[in-house]
Amino acid sequence: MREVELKMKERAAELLQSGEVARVIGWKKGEFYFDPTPAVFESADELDGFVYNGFCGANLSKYLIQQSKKEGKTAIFLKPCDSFSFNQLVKEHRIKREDIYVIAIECQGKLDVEKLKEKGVSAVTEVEENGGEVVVSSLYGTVTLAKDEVLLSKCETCKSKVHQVKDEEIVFNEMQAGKKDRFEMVEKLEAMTEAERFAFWKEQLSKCIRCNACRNVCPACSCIKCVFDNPASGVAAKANDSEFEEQMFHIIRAFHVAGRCTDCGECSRVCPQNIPLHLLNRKFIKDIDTLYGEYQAGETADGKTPLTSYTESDAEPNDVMNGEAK
Amino acid sequence: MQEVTEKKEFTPNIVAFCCNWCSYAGADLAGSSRLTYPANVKIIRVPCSCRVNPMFVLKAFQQGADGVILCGCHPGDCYYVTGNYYTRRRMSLLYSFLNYMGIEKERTRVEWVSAAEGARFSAVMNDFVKQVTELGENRRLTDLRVKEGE
Amino acid sequence: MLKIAKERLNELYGKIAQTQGLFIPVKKAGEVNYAIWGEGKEVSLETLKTVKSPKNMFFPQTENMMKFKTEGKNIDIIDMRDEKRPYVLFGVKACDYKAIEVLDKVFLADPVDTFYKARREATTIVTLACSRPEESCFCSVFGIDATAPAGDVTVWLDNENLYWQSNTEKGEALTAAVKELFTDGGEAEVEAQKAATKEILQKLPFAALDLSRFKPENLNELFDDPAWEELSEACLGCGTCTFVCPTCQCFDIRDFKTNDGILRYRCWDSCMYSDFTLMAHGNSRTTQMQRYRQRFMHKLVYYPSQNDGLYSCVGCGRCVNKCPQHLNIVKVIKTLGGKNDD
Amino acid sequence: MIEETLIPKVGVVTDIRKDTPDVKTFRVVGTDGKKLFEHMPGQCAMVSVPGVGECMFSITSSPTNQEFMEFSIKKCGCVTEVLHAMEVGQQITVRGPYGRNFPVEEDFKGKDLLFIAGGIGLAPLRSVINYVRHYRENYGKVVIVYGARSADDLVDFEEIKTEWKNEPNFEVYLTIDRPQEGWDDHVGFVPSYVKELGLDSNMTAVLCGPPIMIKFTLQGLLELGFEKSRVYTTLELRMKCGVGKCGRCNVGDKFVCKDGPVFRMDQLDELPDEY
Repeated sequence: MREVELKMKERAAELLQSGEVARVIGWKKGEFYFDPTPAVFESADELDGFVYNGFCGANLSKYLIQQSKKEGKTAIFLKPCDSFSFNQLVKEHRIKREDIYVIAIECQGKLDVEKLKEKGVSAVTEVEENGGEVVVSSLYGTVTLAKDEVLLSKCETCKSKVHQVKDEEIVFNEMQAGKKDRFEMVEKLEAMTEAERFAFWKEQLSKCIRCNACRNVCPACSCIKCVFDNPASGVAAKANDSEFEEQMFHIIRAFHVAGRCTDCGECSRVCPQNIPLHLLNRKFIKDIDTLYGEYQAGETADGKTPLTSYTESDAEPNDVMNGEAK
Repeated sequence: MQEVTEKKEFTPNIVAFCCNWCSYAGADLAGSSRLTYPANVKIIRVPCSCRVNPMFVLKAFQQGADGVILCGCHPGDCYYVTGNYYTRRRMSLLYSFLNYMGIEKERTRVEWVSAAEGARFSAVMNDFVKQVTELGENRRLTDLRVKEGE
Repeated sequence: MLKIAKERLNELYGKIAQTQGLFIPVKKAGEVNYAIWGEGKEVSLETLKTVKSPKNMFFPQTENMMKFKTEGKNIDIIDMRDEKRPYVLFGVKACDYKAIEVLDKVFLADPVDTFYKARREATTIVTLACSRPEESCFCSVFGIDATAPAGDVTVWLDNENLYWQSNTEKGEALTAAVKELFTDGGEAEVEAQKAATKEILQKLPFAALDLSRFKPENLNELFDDPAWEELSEACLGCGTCTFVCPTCQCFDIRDFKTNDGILRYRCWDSCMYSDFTLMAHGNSRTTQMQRYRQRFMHKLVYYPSQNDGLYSCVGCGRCVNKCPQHLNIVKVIKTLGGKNDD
Repeated sequence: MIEETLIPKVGVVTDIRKDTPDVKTFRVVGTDGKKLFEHMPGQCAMVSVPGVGECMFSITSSPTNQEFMEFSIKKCGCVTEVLHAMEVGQQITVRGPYGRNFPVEEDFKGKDLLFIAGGIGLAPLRSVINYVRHYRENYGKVVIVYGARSADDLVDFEEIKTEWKNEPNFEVYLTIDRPQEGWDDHVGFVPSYVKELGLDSNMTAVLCGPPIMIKFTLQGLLELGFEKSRVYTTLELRMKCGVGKCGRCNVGDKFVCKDGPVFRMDQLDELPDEY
């Protein structure tokens, strides 16, 4: 990863110095090794804190909505999964392709600091990735862990390591998609009884604190005014721990991004209560795939989405419910 | 929350979203033909079945509906040509999703009822009411605050 | 000092729960939050930081205040509070305890918030000393001693025992009710643990944060500091930091129509939200930078200026752990706190 | 004294007066027919329509009125819209009084007073003006400069014409933004009118109106030689609790609901520019 970071920094400096771009969106060093923050660099001098490591899990594409409206071109570093979101934003006219310079970067899967903590590793000072292993240095010593065990859950089921869009590429090593099937857990839930599923979601959603992190980080949630913030909508309630409002918020949010969600997994990554929110979106993805043909949001920046198109022979809702539709 | 096992004398609240051009006219025809359907079916007329935002369905449940049925023109017969094709996809996904959240699948339904199908309207409603009555009160997708003091 | 073997803690919980509600960190669906204790609940005192802070007990995320029944042109107001049964809040860390003191200054200041007060008075707080502080902890910066928190009762926990010391009248009453489960002793163990923890506390990376510039007299200078732009750039405007924060106290009051009158409730709100200051004719904070600045200025300057220099941050580090994009108060303190213009 | 901070009292709207096309004045008493609570000029109250919302309004009537309270309310949001659609006899809820009042018993005493208002900005000043009229002997000369978009937008025009104008040692100057048929008084914006009038800078001034009017009028006053420490205004921000707890109406370390709404210009100068 080190060589990737160096090259990224070098290119960022070149682009800024030559004036080709007015700003570069990347990551800068946080307080620790494991908390880099998305950042906008406007000059080469600011690049001192530039960082790219195994903890740069954040999807930067949503920042483009604000940043690319500013004067001049914006360069952005996109991991393969982020490039899907980028296309989706272009498709929805939230950003303009020509305003942005896309640098596709290598990603070997990102790490989850909470999983490290569960393994008893705290006060991490550095992490070196070595094939299937990660060597974690901390104030309390060095440990070697299997990388698969400490990946962000969104990376475990990484759908593709192919950049969907790029102006240039910084990739040194071959990248591999996730080993786990991303619909495994959805299928498991589908196999449960209604009552079991209800209990599962009730327990998970009861943790929700309605902080809106999932919504605000989601590149598909790009409404200028969310219906849940609009007093005139009649649902802008904030009775944060009312059971119904939790259901309502998550159902409506999942539905609103259905067919547009690229499965970037940011919602689950940011949830302070670790609710597996991606399982909501994946149900829609799975249903769309089964009922209306395989569809991956963000694969292209044009074309219709499953919910804005139809065929005359689409399945009947009642058949879908009875499991008779294919 | 306790699951209700007792079902005696339970009359469900049913919300039926009916498109103005077919299903609402179908309900009208049922009425003028003296075909009955239960009084606890509350019809909400919408310009097209496609007008029904998932939020409406949730709102209905929040306010105490035990079942929600959506009726529109038969696919291909939409007054606005294609509206109900979109409805079909939307509601397939929404209802499937609600079921994934553990909401009983018998609580939701989509039926196509034309303006000429007064008898069918009445039969559909009777059947749906029966189905929801057997299922019992909606406890999984409802706002307890609304029902407070009842 | 009293002690009880760790494996007998369930007996202690059961005993307390016989007469009072017991709120304690409980693991549910993988996350630890304060919840009412019951047989079979997975208590996790070892968890350093519950996701939600215990402020939830006195200032619930959602609280029904009153109901309005309307008939024709008339309105009837129904007070919805019931007699508060006594509660024990168990396992509060030093930082969270301090945070309750911070909240007290807001809610118990004249005019008193009677909703908060009733809960506060009905609750006995049992604090738990920390023995394994994390890298994100910085309570010592605010003068908090994590090894000896205040509270009605203070307890320490090691691998074998829980040690118990009551500090107040309320604490004595609780002690009397559970005393039969305890034996005397534990002073030496507690002292040893305190010493060991203090050593770790000194080594923590944020132990030396400099707050010297956060003074009321620098209010305008800090407010106008250009650094806010950059600090807030990555802020998503979600409310995670405010909802996990033990001292954030902003709330909203809203009405909800039920089949049985109109319910007026209050719920947590966040200064990070765009509609927080929205009025019919405008909004005083239109950019995320302004909202971000408000949050930290409130904690580090406005609140202290109104409360004799007491900061409204207790260094629990929840925002350090939970911010989706890793923005936090530490960055603000590092950027603005020690910079001296003279 | 407020026993219950957040639980309001029920009030009955006994009279609704339409002042301008978008301002109505509501007269409110308790269910027992008496005044709900005592207040001082400049203080506010939280008025609510259950199910719609609760808003802070300044109490327009003078504390010397022993029978009722009045609120002059401009239609501009959801609560005010419902209030405007209301009929006499309707109950609403009221809690208060909140905030600091104008220093009518301290700094204003014995002084010549200048009141400058624009549009609905007269509402909070009306309370002071009528208080001053009631205790006339305690105060010196009173000058009122009041402007609105048009003659129809002048709030309380009747009272101004029939009572204020006839009060001894009272000078009332009215102005409207654009010429209008039947209007033979001054035409022009308040700030420039204030400068034209060449007012005595030893007066204590009270300003209330839209932010832009306050800004330019203040400039004008300073040019005339007024001191900021003798110019008062009253602020308005989003409020939910009214008692300095809900955390949204602060300007710097001051809460408008608790430390305001009345501020002196020199006090405002010390606060960050966020209102």
